[in-house]
Amino acid sequence: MSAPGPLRVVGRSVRRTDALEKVTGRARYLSDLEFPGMAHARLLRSPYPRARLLRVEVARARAHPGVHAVLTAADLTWCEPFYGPALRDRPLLATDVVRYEGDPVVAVAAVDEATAVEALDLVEVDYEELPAVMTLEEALAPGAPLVHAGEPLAGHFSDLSTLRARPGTNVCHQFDYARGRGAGGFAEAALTLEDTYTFPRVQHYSMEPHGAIAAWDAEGGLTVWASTQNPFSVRAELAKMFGLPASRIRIAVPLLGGGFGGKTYAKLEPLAAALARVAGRPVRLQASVEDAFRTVRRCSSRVRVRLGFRRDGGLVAVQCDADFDVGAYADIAPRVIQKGTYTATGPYRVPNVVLHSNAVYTNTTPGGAFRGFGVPQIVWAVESMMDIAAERLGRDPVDLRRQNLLAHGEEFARGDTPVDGKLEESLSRVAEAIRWHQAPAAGRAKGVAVMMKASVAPSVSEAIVRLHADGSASVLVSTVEMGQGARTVMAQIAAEVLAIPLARVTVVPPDTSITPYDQTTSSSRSTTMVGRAVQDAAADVVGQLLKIAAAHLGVPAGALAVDDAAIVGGQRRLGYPELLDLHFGMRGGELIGRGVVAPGRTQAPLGGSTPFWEVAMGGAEISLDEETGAIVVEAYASVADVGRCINPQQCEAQDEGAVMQGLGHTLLEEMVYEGGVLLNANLVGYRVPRAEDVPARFDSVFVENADGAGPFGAKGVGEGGLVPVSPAVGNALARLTGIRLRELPLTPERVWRALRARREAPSAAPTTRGDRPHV
Amino acid sequence: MNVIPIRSSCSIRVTVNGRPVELDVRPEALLLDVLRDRLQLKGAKRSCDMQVCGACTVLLDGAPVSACTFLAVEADGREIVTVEGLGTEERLDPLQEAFIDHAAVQCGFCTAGMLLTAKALLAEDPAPTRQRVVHYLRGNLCRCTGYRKIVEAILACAHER
Amino acid sequence: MIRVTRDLDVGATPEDLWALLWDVPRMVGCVPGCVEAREVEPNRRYEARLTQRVGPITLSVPLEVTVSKVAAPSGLTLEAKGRDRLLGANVSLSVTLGVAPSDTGSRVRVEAEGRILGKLGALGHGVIQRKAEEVIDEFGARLRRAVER
Amino acid sequence: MLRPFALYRPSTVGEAAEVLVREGPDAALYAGGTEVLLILKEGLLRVRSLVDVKRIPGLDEIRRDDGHLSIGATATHRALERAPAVHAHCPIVAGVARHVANIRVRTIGTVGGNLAFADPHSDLATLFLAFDGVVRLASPSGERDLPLAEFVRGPYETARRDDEILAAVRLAPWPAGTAGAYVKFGVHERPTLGVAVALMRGAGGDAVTDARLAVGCVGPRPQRLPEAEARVRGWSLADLARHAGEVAALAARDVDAVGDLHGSAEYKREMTRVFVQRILLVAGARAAGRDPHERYPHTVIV
Repeated sequence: MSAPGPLRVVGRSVRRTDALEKVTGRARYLSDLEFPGMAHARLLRSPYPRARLLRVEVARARAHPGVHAVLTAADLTWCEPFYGPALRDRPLLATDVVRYEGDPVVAVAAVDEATAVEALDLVEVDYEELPAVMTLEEALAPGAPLVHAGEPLAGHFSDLSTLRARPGTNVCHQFDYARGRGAGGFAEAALTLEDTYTFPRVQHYSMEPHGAIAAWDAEGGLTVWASTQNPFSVRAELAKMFGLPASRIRIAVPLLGGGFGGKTYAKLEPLAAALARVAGRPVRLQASVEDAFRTVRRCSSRVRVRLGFRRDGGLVAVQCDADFDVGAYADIAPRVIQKGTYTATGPYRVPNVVLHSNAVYTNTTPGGAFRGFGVPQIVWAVESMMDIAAERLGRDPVDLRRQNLLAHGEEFARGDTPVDGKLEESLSRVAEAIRWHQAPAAGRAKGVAVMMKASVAPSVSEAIVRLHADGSASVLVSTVEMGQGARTVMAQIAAEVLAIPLARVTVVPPDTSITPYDQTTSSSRSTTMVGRAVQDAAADVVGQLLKIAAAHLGVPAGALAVDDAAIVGGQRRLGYPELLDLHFGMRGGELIGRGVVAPGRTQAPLGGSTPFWEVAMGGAEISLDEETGAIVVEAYASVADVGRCINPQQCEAQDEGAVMQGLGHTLLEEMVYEGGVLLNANLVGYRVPRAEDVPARFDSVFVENADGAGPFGAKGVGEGGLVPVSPAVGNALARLTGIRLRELPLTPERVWRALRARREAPSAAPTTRGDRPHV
Repeated sequence: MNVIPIRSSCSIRVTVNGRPVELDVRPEALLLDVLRDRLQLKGAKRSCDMQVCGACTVLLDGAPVSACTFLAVEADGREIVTVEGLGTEERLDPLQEAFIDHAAVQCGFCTAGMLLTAKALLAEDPAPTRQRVVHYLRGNLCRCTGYRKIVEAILACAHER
Repeated sequence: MIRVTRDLDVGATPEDLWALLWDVPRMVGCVPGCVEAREVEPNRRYEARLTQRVGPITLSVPLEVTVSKVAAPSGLTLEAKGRDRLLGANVSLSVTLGVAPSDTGSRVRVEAEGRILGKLGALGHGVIQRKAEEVIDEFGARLRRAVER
Repeated sequence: MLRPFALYRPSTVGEAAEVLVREGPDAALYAGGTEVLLILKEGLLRVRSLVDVKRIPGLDEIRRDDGHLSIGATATHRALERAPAVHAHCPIVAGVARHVANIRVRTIGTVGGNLAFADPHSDLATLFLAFDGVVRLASPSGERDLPLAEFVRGPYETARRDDEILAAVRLAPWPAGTAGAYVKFGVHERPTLGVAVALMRGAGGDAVTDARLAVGCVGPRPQRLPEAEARVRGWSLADLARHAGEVAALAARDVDAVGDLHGSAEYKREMTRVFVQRILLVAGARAAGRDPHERYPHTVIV
């Protein structure tokens, strides 16, 4: 039920509710929290990519003054020391084998960090190095060493309980989807293109690394303050590991210093909890940036795609075979390979489809969720090949895309949500914003790319709104604030529906013992799913107010209306405090409204229908220094179909941040492994975008047709903008030079090698994969 | 010769956000840890820990330094300004105001460093060009905003001077 | 990963050279930075300490050396492994010496492959390859001096 | 997080040397600390004492001294950027100082620390080679001067003896009419390459009488390229404009390139060719009184 008349708060770029505390330095993050008697923890990590643990000697460390706990796997007999949302394949501490450089072996908690480091110096570990698999090629080679032997325990996601590993191989999950005549569709194709594109290992680099503080109470209950994006998933994990009812575990989440998917699902929380139990006091386990490089990364990939076109340019068949390198532990990668591959056909109408993807273990940092969740890896291939097809068919790349776009309301896949946006409007807006129809200046070229992504489903979001006696309101939701501005958006929605000033709405920080269930703050879903729950909860309160007023005034509720913190009917106007006073017979009491959004399971291929389709389109104009291979993105246009911006300025900030993070893996970022070891686990060797990398001209455009399932017609934004960047830049490079690169990032050296290869063998295929040059 | 023996402390007097402070610190104590753990000034943050990201920036006699790689003893007799010293909630510094108005703040972990670095820049050059701002921010990373709104917020303060 | 291959001509017959290779004290003198070395199991296992300075950083590693392949007098392969506890650097090296007769005596092919794990390996990445080349060149020079004296 | 150490603050070279000799590898020199504190934090270096030379009077002075520009070892990059003597005698040094690392490192990082740490990616070491830089080492037994090229032996290795501290670096300002330029290129935090060039010209004459060409970051240490320099001698500016490519090819041939995260050896060698040519043309244009402002991506031209 949306308030009648023009919107007062929704749709306006109001100030962030957490702005003041952040600009004054008062904002508190996990790393800022301290508790009396709190110990500090450090980890000893494996220097080898794969080795057998022969001996772990901790006696001297335990005896070191100021040490409260020293843990090895042998000390964890009192709990179930394995975790992982899809497969519980990750040990708290290495048992008999270490599976990647950085795999935790010993954990120490001491009076302070210095003492913890001194204690770790006293630990002696003997390893017997074993042959490791560092790449997809090595991991998938017949007879390759197995990163995991034996059956892992299933995780806690019902849709992944039927994980389909390939026994005796490093494949821990497979996903398949087909429709129409599958590969048979290529028989109708006048043009068939096939190619393989790879995506590098990249790092989230939330500026605040992972961290957790755990404390057990006298009754055996556990509280964990954690820098996490889904407190309820962490709670479920800890409940299983420590054999506790969920009600005895409290996960409290302060502000996050960034997340980007890297802080989804349990990371350091289980180890902090184990240390706190043994140390008998609160323990803070705070990762460094270098630790974060050895905690999680984006799943890298090798994606083989076949596109079949009719002579008139219509897509008739798409085949995709994607291998995702998920590192040493599965984390949520089994879902990533599903989500990423499922929309391999992007926003296009394709009758015949056959998709397959593998989650492949390697002896590297585990791959988990990262903004885009598998879609960037696939779209880099598909949208590059759409441009190649346009060239072969003699068609304009934008026009070829327009021809194949699904229409508003059309079915994407049987059982899933129909397309909920006007895709051709987004395409024409991006063409207009990048001035597609104007010839680029000399030495420049333009490229476009489009993407469509499903949000997680099924999923559940609940909200509680408490209207207090003075007419102010508290909103209780478990949405985590990690910079995306969710708390402000929830306040705006509640203020709009309750018709009270924004300043009188408080959004309570996420705490599983107080705020109701929400599955996760990721997948661009919070505004839509949690926002609707808040809208419903607020409407529930308004319904109660109308009932109270109706009874008091003796008129039907329908004859009454909400207006500026009061219910009005005819000449009478009853303010909320007055209404509560009437209802409770005293000044006090509160009205509690509840909202639950839980669409549940459907026939959709991934088990639930996406609540909304995130659609984003990008246009890049580049120049190139041919002698050095350095690409400059001179202009970038990003279009997102958001339905409605609840807070336009924050949508812009999200979109600009997404594009710049996309520019990172497009031009600059790569985790470099050599000899099984990560060479650049720090910001000197790993280059993230700086202010100087921002395109001179940068347009963020929003398509707002209020056609979303979210409150006031909103949909999700925040991941989409990142996805089209690499194919758009890759397409612009191809149009400028004829060079088609299939590896990211497009570093100056890589582009230089391709230009040189073409100069030396102009007749050969436009590009050569070549070996893996230095970054 | 002035010596501070290993594992012993020496007393330093520092003006922090306008207030004189006297502390006993060990030679190896880093300024960032002294500010955060001893003075409870949690505004400066530890991120890269290698002088690259700027999240730990504080002003030393008006000039930006990386508190994560700066010995606390070196602050003796000098003036430190942290983000907590920029303005108060009632009276914000124009830069703080501009960062809010331009949505130049998202997760907030880089914000203290950005504000203090911008403060030093505007003290040096009240009306810098966009290119000057971008160069001055070479050592201040942000992963959320994509920088545009940060640069615009700083430029907005420049024109007002 | 460090890979260094060098060929050097030595004015001594393969047989004489072969004798030197097994004379542990004289061999130790040829390996720059190799200090204590002692035989644990004749012709099979040795222990040695390798110390190298990379600028201000001193790497000092107790190595367990095993002779993994022997084909008198044409070649042998040494595998060495050890850990510098202070730097947290795990070092693994394999050195293959191929000896062939040549008109001036014998030609020795030195093939070294190694890896330094831990911070030093990562941060010192480009530097260590060049350092290893210098060490192997110095080893060749000392070997020639030791033989031709 | 640093492991404990003692902090010595000598006020004379003698006092400093006394600690350095006594403690040997257990002591490290310290000024700005922008590099030594990092390797201490990484655990690559463990010392029981740091010797802070910032209290030795006169070590931070930047002044002209018998025809040379003397830059004190504890002068910060920021001071270098602003010092009147630098602007007067070697203005390009002030320009390059402005692009070292970032504003925070420039605030406390010192010239002496930069040179003594001998990181192969140092801009200043490369530029100072083109000024025939000489380092002055002070010890209890007196001072000795050493050409910078001999002082920097290899990556992170210098010719400093245990009882010596780097007191100053002395540059020979280029003669009037010299056209100079510096370029640094690279995507990463540290540059992939740095090139300094100087073209000396006779009084009023058009011909290039002498040249200096130094390349850094590409190999284990910055190096002058004498053959490439010799090639330019005697050329007119027109010759230079036409044949700069030949000099660049010579430079690419002679440079000692090592592959690392900043680029493969092969790429660094080619980038040496590209940027030596580009910076020669910039210097040539400046010699002809023009102020070219070509801009290239990820490139700084001073």
